[in-house]
Amino acid sequence: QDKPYVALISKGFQHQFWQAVKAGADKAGADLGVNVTFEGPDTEAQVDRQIDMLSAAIAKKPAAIGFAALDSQAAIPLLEQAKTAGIPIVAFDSGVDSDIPVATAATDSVAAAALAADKMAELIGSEGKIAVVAHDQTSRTGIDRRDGFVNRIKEAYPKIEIVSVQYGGGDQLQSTEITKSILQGNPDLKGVFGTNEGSAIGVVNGVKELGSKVTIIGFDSGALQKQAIKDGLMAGAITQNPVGIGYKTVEAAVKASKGETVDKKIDTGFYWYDKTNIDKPEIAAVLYD
Amino acid sequence: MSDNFLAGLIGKSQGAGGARYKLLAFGSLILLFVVFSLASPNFLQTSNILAILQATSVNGVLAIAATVVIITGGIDLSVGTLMTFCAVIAGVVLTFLGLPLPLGIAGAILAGAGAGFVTGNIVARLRIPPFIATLGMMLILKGLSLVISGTRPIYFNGTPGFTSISQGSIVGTVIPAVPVPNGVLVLFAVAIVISLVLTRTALGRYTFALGSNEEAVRLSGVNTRGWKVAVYTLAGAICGIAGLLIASRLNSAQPALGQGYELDAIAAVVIGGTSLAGGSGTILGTLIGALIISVLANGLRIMSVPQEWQTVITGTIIILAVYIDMLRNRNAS
Amino acid sequence: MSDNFLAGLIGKSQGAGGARYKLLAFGSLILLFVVFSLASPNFLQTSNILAILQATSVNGVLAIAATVVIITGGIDLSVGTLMTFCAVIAGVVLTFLGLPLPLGIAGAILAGAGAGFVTGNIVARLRIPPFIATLGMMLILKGLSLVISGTRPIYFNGTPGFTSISQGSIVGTVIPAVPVPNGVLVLFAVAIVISLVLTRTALGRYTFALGSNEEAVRLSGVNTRGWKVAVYTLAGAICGIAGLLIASRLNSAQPALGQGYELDAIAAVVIGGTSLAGGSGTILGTLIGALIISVLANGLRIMSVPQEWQTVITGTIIILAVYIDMLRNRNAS
Amino acid sequence: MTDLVTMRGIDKAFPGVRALKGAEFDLRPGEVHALMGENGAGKSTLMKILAGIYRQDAGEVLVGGQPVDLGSPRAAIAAGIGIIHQELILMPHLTAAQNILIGREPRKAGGLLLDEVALNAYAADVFKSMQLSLDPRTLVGSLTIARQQMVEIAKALSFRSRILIMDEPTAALNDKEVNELFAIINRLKADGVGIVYISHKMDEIKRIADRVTVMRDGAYVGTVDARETPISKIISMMVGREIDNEAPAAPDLSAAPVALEVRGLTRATQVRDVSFAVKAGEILGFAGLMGAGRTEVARLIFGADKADSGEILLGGKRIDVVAPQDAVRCGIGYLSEDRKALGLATGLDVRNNIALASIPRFSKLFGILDEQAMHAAANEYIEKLAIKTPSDRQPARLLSGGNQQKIVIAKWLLRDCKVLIFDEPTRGIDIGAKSEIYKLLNALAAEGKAIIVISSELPEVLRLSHRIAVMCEGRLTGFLPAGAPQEDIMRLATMRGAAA
Ligand SMILES: Nc1ncnc2c1ncn2[C@@H]1O[C@H](COP(=O)(O)OP(=O)(O)OP(=O)(O)O)[C@@H](O)[C@H]1O
Ligand SMILES: Nc1ncnc2c1ncn2[C@@H]1O[C@H](COP(=O)(O)OP(=O)(O)OP(=O)(O)O)[C@@H](O)[C@H]1O
Ligand SMILES: [Mg+2]
Ligand SMILES: [Mg+2]
Repeated sequence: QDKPYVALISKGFQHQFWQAVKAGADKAGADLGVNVTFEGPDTEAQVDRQIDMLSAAIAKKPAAIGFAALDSQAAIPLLEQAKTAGIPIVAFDSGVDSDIPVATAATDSVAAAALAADKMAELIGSEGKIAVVAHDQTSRTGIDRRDGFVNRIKEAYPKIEIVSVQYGGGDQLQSTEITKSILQGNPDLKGVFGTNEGSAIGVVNGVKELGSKVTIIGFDSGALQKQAIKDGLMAGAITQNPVGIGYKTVEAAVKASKGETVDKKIDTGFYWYDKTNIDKPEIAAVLYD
Repeated sequence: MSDNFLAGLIGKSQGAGGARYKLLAFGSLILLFVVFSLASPNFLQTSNILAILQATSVNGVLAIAATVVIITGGIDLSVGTLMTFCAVIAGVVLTFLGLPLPLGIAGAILAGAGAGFVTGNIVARLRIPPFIATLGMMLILKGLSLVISGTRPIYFNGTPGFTSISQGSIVGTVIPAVPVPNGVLVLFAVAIVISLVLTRTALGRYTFALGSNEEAVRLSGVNTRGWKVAVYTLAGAICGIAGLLIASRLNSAQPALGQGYELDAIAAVVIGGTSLAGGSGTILGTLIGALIISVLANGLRIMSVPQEWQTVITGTIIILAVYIDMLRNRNAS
Repeated sequence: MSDNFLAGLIGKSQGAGGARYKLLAFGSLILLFVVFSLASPNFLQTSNILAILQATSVNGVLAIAATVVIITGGIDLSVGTLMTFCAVIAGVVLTFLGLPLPLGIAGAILAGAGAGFVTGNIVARLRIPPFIATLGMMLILKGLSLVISGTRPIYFNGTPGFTSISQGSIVGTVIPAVPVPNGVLVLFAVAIVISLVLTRTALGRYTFALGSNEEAVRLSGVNTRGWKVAVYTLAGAICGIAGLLIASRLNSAQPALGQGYELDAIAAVVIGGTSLAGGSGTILGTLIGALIISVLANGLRIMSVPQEWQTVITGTIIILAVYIDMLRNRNAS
Repeated sequence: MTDLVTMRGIDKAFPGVRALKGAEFDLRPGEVHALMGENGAGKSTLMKILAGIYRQDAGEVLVGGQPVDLGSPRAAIAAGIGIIHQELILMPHLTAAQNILIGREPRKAGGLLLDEVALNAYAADVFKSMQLSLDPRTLVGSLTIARQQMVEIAKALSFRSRILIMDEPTAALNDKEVNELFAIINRLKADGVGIVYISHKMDEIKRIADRVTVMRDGAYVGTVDARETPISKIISMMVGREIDNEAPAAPDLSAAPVALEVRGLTRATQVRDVSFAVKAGEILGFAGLMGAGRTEVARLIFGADKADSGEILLGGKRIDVVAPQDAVRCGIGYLSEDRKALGLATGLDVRNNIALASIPRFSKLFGILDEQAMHAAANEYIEKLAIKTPSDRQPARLLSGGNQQKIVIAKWLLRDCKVLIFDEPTRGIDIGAKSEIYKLLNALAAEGKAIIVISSELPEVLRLSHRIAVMCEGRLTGFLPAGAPQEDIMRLATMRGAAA
């Protein structure tokens, strides 16, 4: 009952990525002897729902709060309120435009997506048409992964043409239909990048149903994606370290609540994985089902 | 008699007098086909037409479930999450318990019927307005799907035949040129069966009667509560079929999916000419409504229209589609 | 009459008559307060109560807009994305064009009224069913918000007073102990004004009359189309206010937000005792409905219930809340 | 003096129906001009054209000698034409006063706000002038159909039109209210208002009308002087034949078994301790003033409402009726007095409305319906009751009022009940069909069915009943034999606060 307690407000909770973050956070909670709660809105568009969650979290007077901001500015008044109440904030997944958070544990999404672009270019021979099935048009990760990928292609690979960027909301079925339509409209397509787990699975599904041969690059992890890579349907994917994000967020939060100093920036890293390295222990450790 | 069935399938079934078959939005569907065919050479290809049909299968089946409820004058917001719930139950039966495929199929459909039975009782016996009852069920089923699955997808890798429920093609083995996916066959089978139920059986008759004037039906000595429960149970069972289709298509039960699907389903119903006030409606209309939604999405994507404009255009065309066909019908009569 | 029979059952109050105020779900709201207060000491604190009210402000205003339309027997699915559209217009006026605050406020409300005017004409003149008309508008406005904003949030950092529309506290400057946010005052102001409009003005009278029996109104020589357009225009203007509230709260216009909010708004209306069949309803009921939704969300969060269970419990309580108050009303009469 | 209204060569077709074929009509100031014809003859359609609700396909309408285009209800109102609709068209969620003044609400605060006080005062005035005691603030949806009819009349009067159309205004009214309405009509006449009066009640025509125009099958038959023309002549103009309306002699029921017995039936103040018995083969008439509680007794027997106390015995055995389905299963049928709200499923076609209470009979394996048999059954009654419809697939809502009433009667005739309760069965039904229905009821009684007829038309109660029960304020105040004088009935019907 009297265990200190850390509230994590994430960007979502139903998706595998966030469940992996939660798993890491829970593990840290168990290791460090704190209770952890984890909450997030249904979609990454619901900025105000997240604000309401943050507000309820502050009312509970936790030892510290971990916060993955859907918008870099919208929550600032509440963060100030938390600061006044003496609740330290640790930002995770993406930062906020404020120096209130004592630390930020995040992946560099732009760099991660640029790596996906390089891999794509390598696999299709640096020329031809490709498409992007993104998960979101307006969320931070959606924008960063799309732009990281698209800009890298534009800068470094002039012979590659991105014919279509469409958004499936991370919904597997919708992403499937989008992929099929793009393939129908562009029979000579050479590659598709799916920007998160749901999108990537949708791309794999759509390609499989149409029986096309295109190079697929995914993002994040999950059982179907791992299977698709093993089966050779997907060339490879970028994974972050969600378990690490969750763990390090809670770790930093606990430290901050005790008044200890923490690193301002915690880079949790990202990795390329494909058939060749998927079973290596250092990769297997950052993958999740 | 077959005349009556046809009326049910195509016309504003009850009371249209068999003479005038007013098909809301059918003309618009044709128009969309023509426009997209001209706009992109890739649109009118067998593989794309099959893709459109495949894309219609899940929403089409959900829309059929919604149609039945809407004809009684109700509304069903829970079709999307009930679909997911049924997919999860199939996952529990097949993957967690490792039971054979037919039991998984039965499990999903029974789970749907069971949930529909609960909803029906909330509506008919507790007399909660259908909007609230199904909103509540929507949330309950959404939560339960996450709880039961442990907030993670359940995969069907251990059940080899499972993906062919939707993705296989019985037709393709006979006529290789037209590999119509099984999911599409399921959609048509459900459409025909439910059309027959609506036009030829006592359940169907009471469905329309309840939507027309429930009190008059009650005062005719009909057990209106019982029949209403039956209608919701039927709708639930149909959602179970949708759950199997989507799970088979994704080879997994995705517990987070489903919310939001009810809007597409109800939209298909209303575009198809069924009135939300109840008492009228056809399954064929609903199919056409569902097709319009898929054709629009597919065509705009094929043309690589930027997505924000896709949304604007879709909204406009939905309104226009209904308007054009209202004009057509008005002139015809 | 069966209509009226039903009315008796679900305790439809009659705004225009003002005779019996059977308030659906009021008892349940009290009950929820008691339960959560006992469950967590953090619940019944001034700051948390203010947070609940603040959380209600946007949905409450949207629900008021939805109420007006629903009383006419229509439905408005576009309230959520119209809110966003208005927020974006405020962003265009204040941030892109750099005009002063009052113009931004006027711009948002006018944009809302304009969109409502368009919807009203689609419904009343083209005679498209409200469900389709507002579904179409929902998509159109969603797309336009993204197009106009360039799919990026618009921040209001250049307009210093903007955040205080919702976040500031005029009350707090007078009574520092109870810093009721201005957004809550706006909600109450809108509620009072619209309540008066509904009960005291011709527009209100026709709103109820249209929902009760549109044909009767038309046969009495009333310009039903014109009044219907007026109702939708009013609802649109109210959405404009909601747009200002949410933009001020987030200090930004978030163009992707909005879809899905219509369901919460309509749910608040129906929980508040307004019938989707039209002809009856009260703003007070809608406020209570919106509060029930916020209190539930807040209370369950405060109790740290796992999120998937929150969903299940919310669904159950929504059904129970309506049921309990139906029982209460039945016993009372 | 120019005619107020002249209608010439009016044609109007609906899909599948030619409702009017060269119909003619004219109306003079200060007269009551009755429009007569069988159910479906086109009376309401012709008047809806005059009220701007429909537009004629051919023909012209002159108001005050000038050709006019009555393209909308608004235009008709502006031309001084008011109408009392046959099917009540009111807003149930609004109060009586709000209904009456819809579109013409008194305002205050410079037109910004509604003046509810003035509104209610105005309506109260109208009610007072009609001798009607009704709180203007009552919700219309909570009123009985008779009172709703009075509101509809009040609304039409409040327009102070020069031309007033009354489409079966007395169908739901009792004698007292009819008298009050006639007093109003006489006052309006004196003011020079022209009144079109549609009714199937012959005695009313004699009492109030100056001229009579008869229509048949949408066509004009002729116009005659109301006072000088014998009723039989008018009837034969309407139906093209003579009607025999002789009541058969009451049968001897001394040996017949009791079919239905009711003991101590009570519900709040509406029904107080009502006990009676009906024998097999008997027609028991129920008389009483408006609100006497007859409908409520029927609803309690049928399980449509819940009784506070009392028991119901069928064939000597106590039955437990909690819902209409229980009553129907036991063989009790109830024809409700409000066909639009409680009788007809307006969205369904004629066939399904007639079959609505008998669906199980037509269900075969898996609940599949035998449409052929339903079609045959529907057609049998379409013929027997002369229901005017293009086919049994016509949506019920498109039929004329009287024909809709015949459909709900057919529904219960088809159901083959042991006990039939008919509440205002001939409301809106033409004289020819009425006598057919009387014959049918007599035949059913002769087959051994027990029949209860509730009617506000005394002649009907007297013509049909073997025995008459009278109610007042929820109590049964007495029984009278067939052929009892009207005065006796009225005495029992006004016996306040007394037990039987
Ligand atoms: N909207 C409509 N659509 C189709 N047919 C109609 C419509 N309105 C009326 N009819 C038909 O027109 C004919 C005339 O109907 P009308 O209502 O004028 O009869 P009526 O003389 O008033 O009969 P009643 O005495 O039963 O009221 C009937 O056969 C009726 O079925
Ligand atoms: N829906 C209702 N709401 C309120 N009071 C009602 C309602 N229906 C009936 N009553 C009241 O119940 C009592 C009995 O009415 P009931 O309709 O049974 O009388 P009735 O003899 O059939 O008269 P009527 O000729 O009006 O049909 C009356 O006092 C009436 O005012
Ligand atoms: Mg008529
Ligand atoms: Mg009665």
